[in-house]
Amino acid sequence: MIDKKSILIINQSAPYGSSKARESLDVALTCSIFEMPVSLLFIGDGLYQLINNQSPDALNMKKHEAMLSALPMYDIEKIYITEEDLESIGLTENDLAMPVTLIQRDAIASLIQQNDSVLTF
Amino acid sequence: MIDKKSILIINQSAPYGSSKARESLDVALTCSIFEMPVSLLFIGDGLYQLINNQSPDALNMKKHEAMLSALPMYDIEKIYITEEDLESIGLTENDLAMPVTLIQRDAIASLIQQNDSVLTF
Amino acid sequence: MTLHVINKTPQNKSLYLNMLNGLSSGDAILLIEDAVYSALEAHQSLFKALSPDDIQLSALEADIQARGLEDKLSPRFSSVNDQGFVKLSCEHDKIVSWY
Amino acid sequence: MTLHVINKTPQNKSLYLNMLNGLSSGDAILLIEDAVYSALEAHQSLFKALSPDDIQLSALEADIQARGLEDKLSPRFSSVNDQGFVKLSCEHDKIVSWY
Amino acid sequence: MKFSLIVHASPFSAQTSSTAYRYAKCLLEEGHQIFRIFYYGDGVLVANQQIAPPQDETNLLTSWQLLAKTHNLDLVVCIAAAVKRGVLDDNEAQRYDKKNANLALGFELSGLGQLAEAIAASDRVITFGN
Amino acid sequence: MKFSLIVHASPFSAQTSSTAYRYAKCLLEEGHQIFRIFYYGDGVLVANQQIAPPQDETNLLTSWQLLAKTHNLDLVVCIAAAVKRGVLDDNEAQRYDKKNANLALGFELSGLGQLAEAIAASDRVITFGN
Repeated sequence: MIDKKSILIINQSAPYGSSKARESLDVALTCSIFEMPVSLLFIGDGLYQLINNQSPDALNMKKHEAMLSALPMYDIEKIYITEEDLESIGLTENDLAMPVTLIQRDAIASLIQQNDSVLTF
Repeated sequence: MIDKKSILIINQSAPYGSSKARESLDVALTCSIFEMPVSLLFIGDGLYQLINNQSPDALNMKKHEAMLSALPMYDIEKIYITEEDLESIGLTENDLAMPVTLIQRDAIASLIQQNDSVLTF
Repeated sequence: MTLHVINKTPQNKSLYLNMLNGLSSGDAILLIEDAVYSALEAHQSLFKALSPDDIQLSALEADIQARGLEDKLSPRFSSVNDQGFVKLSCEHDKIVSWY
Repeated sequence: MTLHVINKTPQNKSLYLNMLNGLSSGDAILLIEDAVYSALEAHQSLFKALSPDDIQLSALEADIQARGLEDKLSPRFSSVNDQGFVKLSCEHDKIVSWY
Repeated sequence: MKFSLIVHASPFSAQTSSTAYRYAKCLLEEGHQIFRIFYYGDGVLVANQQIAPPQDETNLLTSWQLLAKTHNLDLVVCIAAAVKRGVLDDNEAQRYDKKNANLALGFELSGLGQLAEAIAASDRVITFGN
Repeated sequence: MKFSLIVHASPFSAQTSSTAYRYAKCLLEEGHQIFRIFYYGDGVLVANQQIAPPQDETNLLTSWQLLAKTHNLDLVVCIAAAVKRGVLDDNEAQRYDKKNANLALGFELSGLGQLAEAIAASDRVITFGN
């Protein structure tokens, strides 16, 4: 039996340009399948992963936005972004592909404290 | 016969942390052996390559500073850094491993113009 | 005249600063891959010193579409397809990649 | 209490900003690899908001020596060897890597 | 204490993989236990037995192998990342119709579940990424 | 016009190698000539014939091979970078005492001189780096 340690995954990478966004998602889904509670935080360039209307056909790549929308089906529902980051790229919640929880930047520290283990991508 | 096109190599990477500094040097030496005039510009993090008293024994890596000092033997003598970059890291020419030509940042554009081909690392 | 091609997000301020220092009148900037995020209105302060008559600004269509930015770009940037990338490469006598 | 390990140069401001936002009282920061350049006096504004009693600042010895920074570090940073890195890892109940 | 390491960087273009090795070695010297080392992303490339570094450079592959042998370490290479990058054991070489396996001795291909298990079973998890 | 490309990024962890391929393809469609494509740093990893990408992902290796075959392209892989990364032709496999060569068909190992020559011989040189 696997101990139910809670995991926070911090996403700081934009989609498509690097493979980090994909690799992070694969780890999140796996941990969730192993019944470990997973929270996802998207900060900095990581926020770009959530922008809607992605259409990567010409790149021959999978639609990252669609893969993220599958998260609730894997019982991953704690998805955080910061108000400051959203404002800094001039977008609103309407520009995002899925519902997220908005937090203030200074709440990041408590997210880290609350979880047993923290991974970054 | 190889055309004597002049090459500017722009170095923006710190040594040791990535292999870019090494790869750049290998290209510079090769182009010089093929009698192409080579100029080197170290900007941003690239300036760190020139700091003296490097001692990478514990990392089991070659001393980057020493490899750079070999450049004049390969007839590579046009080595540029910007005054602004040097000042921004709080160091002086005395902290550098080799003599360089100090330019102003706004002279970078003419360096690019003057050379036939530009590579970046 | 030089074509400057950049592929990193606007977060990499020093990379953008170095590129901007390397510009001459008549040069062009092309944003590709993760650099297309720099064409968002919110990041236009990066390019504020540039006069539009002087420096042509464009971004690669396939990368814009992939990232969902089609309707979100600053009007200063024109969208070019792969053929446009090739055309820009021919029109300028050298290409500098900032990565 | 968390050990924050960072390995990129101070040029990566957003990475440092994200790390700083993740700090709680009692946490420690360890600079490794190219991050040791952040211990230069000229870059101390990065850490100006931190109280030394609150957040322990250190940098990895092998990386400092490799890069010729031994005599150029801000006194705010203590140099730790590999054993010190392991010790810090034990003393904190989790480790977050910023890269 | 019981540690697990995640190595997530190309061993050829970043220092990170080598830092991870030094850390692992020091952990063991200090009397700690390593539950597992998990190679992910371009980190898996260190397990390609075809690697032939120049004589005057460190061979990270043989360093890891020696450390693993001496201390009976569990070196797990993410199978999805490895297959995509052309690092194959006998099974995968056969499955993908490649002539030869090239996974180095001492390493094992397995799934991300091994990473989840390592997180669950270890007192400390540290990522060496780039 | 005569172009040369330098591909300097891991084909697995960055988009760059795939952008380079799209660009090369478009160059040829537009009637331009490619003098050489030079793979350097982690860019050489695309020439490992062991690569087995998932069925639903693009296989960059076979894409390059097909393009090279159709247009008779000169795909040169930096030999020093390749040997260090475990991408070996028959000669190098023998020299370093490895059982098998794994350089993919259509690619050739050679020195940095080929890069210098490409710069000299081409109207435009473009780097795809990461």
